[in-house]
Amino acid sequence: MLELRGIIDAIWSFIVGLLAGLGIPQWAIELVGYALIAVVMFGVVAVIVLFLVWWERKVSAKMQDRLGPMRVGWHGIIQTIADAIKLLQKEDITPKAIDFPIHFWAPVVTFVAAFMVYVTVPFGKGLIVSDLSVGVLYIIAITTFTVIGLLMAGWGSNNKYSLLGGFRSAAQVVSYEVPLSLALLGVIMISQTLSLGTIVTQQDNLLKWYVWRQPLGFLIFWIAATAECNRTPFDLPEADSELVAGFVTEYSGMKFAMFFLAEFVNMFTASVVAVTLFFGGWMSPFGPDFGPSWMWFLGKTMFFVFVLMWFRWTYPRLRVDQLMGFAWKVLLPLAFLNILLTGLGIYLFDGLK
Amino acid sequence: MTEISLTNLTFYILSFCIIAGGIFTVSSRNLFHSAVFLVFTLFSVAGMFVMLNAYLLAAIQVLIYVGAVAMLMIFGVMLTTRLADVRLRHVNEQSWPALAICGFFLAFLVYGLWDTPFTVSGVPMPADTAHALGTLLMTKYVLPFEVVSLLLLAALVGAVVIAKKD
Amino acid sequence: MDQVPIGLNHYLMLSGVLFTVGIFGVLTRRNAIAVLMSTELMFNAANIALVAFSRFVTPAALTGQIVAMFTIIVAAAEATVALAIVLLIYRSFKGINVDRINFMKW
Amino acid sequence: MLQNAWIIPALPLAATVLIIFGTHRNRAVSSGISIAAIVSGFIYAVAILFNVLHDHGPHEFYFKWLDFGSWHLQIGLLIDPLTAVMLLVVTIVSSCVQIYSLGYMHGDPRFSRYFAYISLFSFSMLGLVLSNNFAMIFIFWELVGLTSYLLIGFWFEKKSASDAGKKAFITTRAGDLGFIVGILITLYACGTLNFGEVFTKIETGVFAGGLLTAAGIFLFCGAVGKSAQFPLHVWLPDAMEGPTPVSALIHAATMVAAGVYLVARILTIYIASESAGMVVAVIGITTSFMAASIGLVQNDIKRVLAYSTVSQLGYMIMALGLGAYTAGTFHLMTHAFFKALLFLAAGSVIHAVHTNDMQEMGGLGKKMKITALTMFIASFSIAGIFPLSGFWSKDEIVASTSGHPIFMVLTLMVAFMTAFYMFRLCFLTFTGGPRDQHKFDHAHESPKTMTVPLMVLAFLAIFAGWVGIPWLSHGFSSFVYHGEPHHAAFHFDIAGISLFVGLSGIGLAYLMYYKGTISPDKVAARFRPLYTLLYNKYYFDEIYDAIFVQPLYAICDFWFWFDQHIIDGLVNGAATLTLWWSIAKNWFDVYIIDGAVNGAGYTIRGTGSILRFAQTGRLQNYALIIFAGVILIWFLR
Repeated sequence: MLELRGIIDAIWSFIVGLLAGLGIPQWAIELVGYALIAVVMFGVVAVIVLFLVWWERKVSAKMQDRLGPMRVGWHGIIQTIADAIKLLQKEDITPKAIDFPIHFWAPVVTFVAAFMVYVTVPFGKGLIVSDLSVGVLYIIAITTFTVIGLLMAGWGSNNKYSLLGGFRSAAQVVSYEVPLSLALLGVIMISQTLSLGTIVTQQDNLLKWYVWRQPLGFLIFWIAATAECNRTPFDLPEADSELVAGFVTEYSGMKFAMFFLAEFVNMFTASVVAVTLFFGGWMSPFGPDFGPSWMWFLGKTMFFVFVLMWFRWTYPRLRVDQLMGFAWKVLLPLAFLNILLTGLGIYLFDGLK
Repeated sequence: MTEISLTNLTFYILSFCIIAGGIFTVSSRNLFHSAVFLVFTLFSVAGMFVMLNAYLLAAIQVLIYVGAVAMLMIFGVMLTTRLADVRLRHVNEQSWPALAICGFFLAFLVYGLWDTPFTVSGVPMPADTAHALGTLLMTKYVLPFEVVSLLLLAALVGAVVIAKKD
Repeated sequence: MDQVPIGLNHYLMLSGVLFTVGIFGVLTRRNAIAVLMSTELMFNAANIALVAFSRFVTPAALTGQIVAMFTIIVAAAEATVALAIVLLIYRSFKGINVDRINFMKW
Repeated sequence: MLQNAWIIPALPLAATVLIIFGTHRNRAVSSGISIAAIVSGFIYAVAILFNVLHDHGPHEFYFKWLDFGSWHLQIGLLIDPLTAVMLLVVTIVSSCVQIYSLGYMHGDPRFSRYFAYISLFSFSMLGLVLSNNFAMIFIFWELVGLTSYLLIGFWFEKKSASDAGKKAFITTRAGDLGFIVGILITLYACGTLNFGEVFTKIETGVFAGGLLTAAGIFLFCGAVGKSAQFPLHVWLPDAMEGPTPVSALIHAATMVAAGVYLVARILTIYIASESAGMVVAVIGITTSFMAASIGLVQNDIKRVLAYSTVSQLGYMIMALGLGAYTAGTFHLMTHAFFKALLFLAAGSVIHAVHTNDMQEMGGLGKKMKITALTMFIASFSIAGIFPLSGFWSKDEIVASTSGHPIFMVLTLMVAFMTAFYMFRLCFLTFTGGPRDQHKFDHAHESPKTMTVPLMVLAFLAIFAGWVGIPWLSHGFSSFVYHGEPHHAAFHFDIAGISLFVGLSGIGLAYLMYYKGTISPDKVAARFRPLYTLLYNKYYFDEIYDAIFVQPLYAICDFWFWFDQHIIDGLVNGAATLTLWWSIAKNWFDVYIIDGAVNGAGYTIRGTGSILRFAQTGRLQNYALIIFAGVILIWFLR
């Protein structure tokens, strides 16, 4: 039906043909191709994120029994675009005492790293830029760049609140990355692959979703991912009631917008990973070819984004020591337990796959 | 052979990034800048690994070096340095002799490596090295693997013991 | 640009340059953390060489990649302990300049 | 059914563990658990009684516990009529006392702990009763002693209570030393500790003669300590420092009966060895007479009862010593009920007036009708008035002395004194006018949890003895017996005499303390030396202090002096010698040896002070030199 792969292939061959017809050398064509893909990916994710920002505001409004943005467009649907334009127009205030290069590059690193994940995300049947053989590891690795960005922001602002925010963020993300990676290991052990595309195709109906075999793993992953995104109840790096606004205190205008968008991209990423590894990705629950795959993907992902928003308006924020204690004393042993159980399960029911 | 292959281009760009990043890391006055350049260099090295078909290693490089080691470095910098630290000298008094000796070493190295014909195997690299690496780690190299895991545990405990306040 | 296909020698050269840069840092930087960073550069230089050998000399055996992997892990362990020591030094000496820590003499 | 009798002691043990480790913060749950455990035990004990009524024969269930080469220790159950009766007595009294304690201990800060201890005691006592060998009985024997110690010293903030606990513990330990010696003799002679096997050895004549007599006397030492017989009786009156329900349970009805139980259990030994049996009987009657005479003049209500207990235990021991197995155990059972009742009633009185001194009570019968009524029932029972329980059991004991005129006379005198002091107690407490108006005004009847157990026990104090009515075809004597069941005929003469003696004791008490016809003070004045002797309990505590405690102090002082002067002198002398020798050697060391060593050292230091400038202590200097050296070697290769 509505599979996009065909359309994209058609456009791609048209462009390549056009460029080759113009006598442009092969390497330049490849370069342009990559650039085009990057731009398209960026566009897709950016649109999704703009939608998410609006949605978050609507969801929080619903949960607090108010209306949220209503004025710009139908139920305020283009409010975010208006906001983005406003932010772009605003003056970019750079405080005097900052470490300028660090301060300048921090949002860029965060922003770029957030988007780099999407190289290996299967959006739908065939809709994947590059199905890396180390896809899962790639995602885990790239997401750590976000922290570098936050640390740079914290340091570069030369502000003690920002610095504290940076510290907290680094400690938190590094700590939660350990149970997160270990939780994903369960799925990897069962699926015998690191490639996201293969993992998705293995879960070709509702019963084969890995969440049924990895309930504990999913739980650990989801908690850790919430922490990785710096979302409530783990939003200590930017806890506005404690640290003003954490590492974004000294940012304004476009740079602030980049941090803001990166946060939403990360949120989307967490949901994407959850969906891909545990809930069958773009596979429909009823078999491989039931409805457009990208619709399934988006639907599932949006549900998990909604869960994240739901968390935010449900749970209070943790204390720092509770946060670290929880990661090292609860999640980590549980993750080890999960690996042991998975190994045992594979050993006992070999050929479970 | 007048066409520029994309592989060659990438190699030179990455080499430039690595070496420039390394030099900045070593020479930057601001320690935090050093750390950021270190991250940059390490990331470029990961890119180099991709060029060498070592995808798993590239991912590990990013995960461990960027995600853990560099983070630790930045942490260390943040804990031990203040932004406004004005340092009179960031290098010690032996920098000139050291530069001379290093230059000599580099010249010697380049001289030695420039035209050495290594016996290069023509066998192409297997596409999916991750699987093979995993198998090797669990079979042929299982002892070093276990030793390394023990080492990590020891380092973990050791670091906690050393750094904790009495 | 001369169109020589990129081979083993290129990678080894790159490795050598990076190693030299690293060792220069180790020999000259006064800050202990900077010294540690320089050692990381040296580790990376070695890794590039190892992986390059693995790629070009024994592509099927993967030995170089295995060793590089171990190097990375050991480097991580080393960084952990070394930074712990640096923190300890910072607490005891109120600074982490390497040339101030010269009590092991006479 | 029978082989699962271990459940009875296991229930209170489980209750103890649960209370200590789980529910000790919740008073209601703790006491509930404890009471539920003992009441379930009671129900089970009733079931066992019916089983045993059906089939008397000793039922034994055991398994090996420890192997010591040729012989082994057992853990096992022995169930015969005696066991069944004891189980019933212990569980009934324990249940009543625990329910009573709900009221009596109400508001105590260590309420839960109290119930844990009581349950632990029930476990030990039941285990003791069920044991099938000497080793196991000894273990439970000591556990019983421990719980007794814990409960006497339950209010350990009071120095007198903690002292009494220690006194009880140490005094009974003296008896237990004899007990364990007796056990070892038995083990040496028989090579086994199982009761049945030991008795077989005695019957076949393997275990006989002086060894058997010695074993009997030493084993009896344990009973002397635990049952507070002369001369180790001194701890029991002091043990009244514990909570009154504890006194009723442990120091009147059950634990002190353990000694009697032990003698009954191993009665074969005393029947086989006449002389050992005679020792037992003499000790018993001596204790009985002595304690009864002390009881005449005491003013502390609980002490009167304590001496009464000692006296009645002496009765039982005497009866057993004379071979009257049925009489002794029968009295043990009835005594348990009415003595527990007496103590609980006394506890009720104390609860009401907050004093132990009878001289401060009086006239309480009007205010505490149930307590007074039950107390009078118990007193009539202990005085042996027809047709209450005490009449039947005491009658059998008197009958058992029929071959020994001296014993009979003393027994009747004790009966007279018992009747007298019991009614002295009752009249002083419940009749006449109040002697302390303030306390009288505050007195009130105790709550239901306390009076209901009183009524249950009063019922038993009246009717429990009826199972032993001699002309009953299947009475107590055809159930609990040693050897052949003996159907003692009812001796009208003996019954008449003892009834007359009891009534005359009551009459005297009535005249002295109710009517006031004879003034007690005048009697006391007339027999001043005797009164003083009795009032001071024959000076036993003082004599023990003079004989044992003071000489011990003297010996300790001597050895302390010896230590200080002789041993320390030797040690110090050796030290002084060593010191002088060391000084001499020191001189040699400093000037000769060190001279040589320092000479070498100075040389090396001189060299080092020149060479040390090469050592900058800077890591990077060293690294640079090493690196340069490596390149140099490579280059020159």
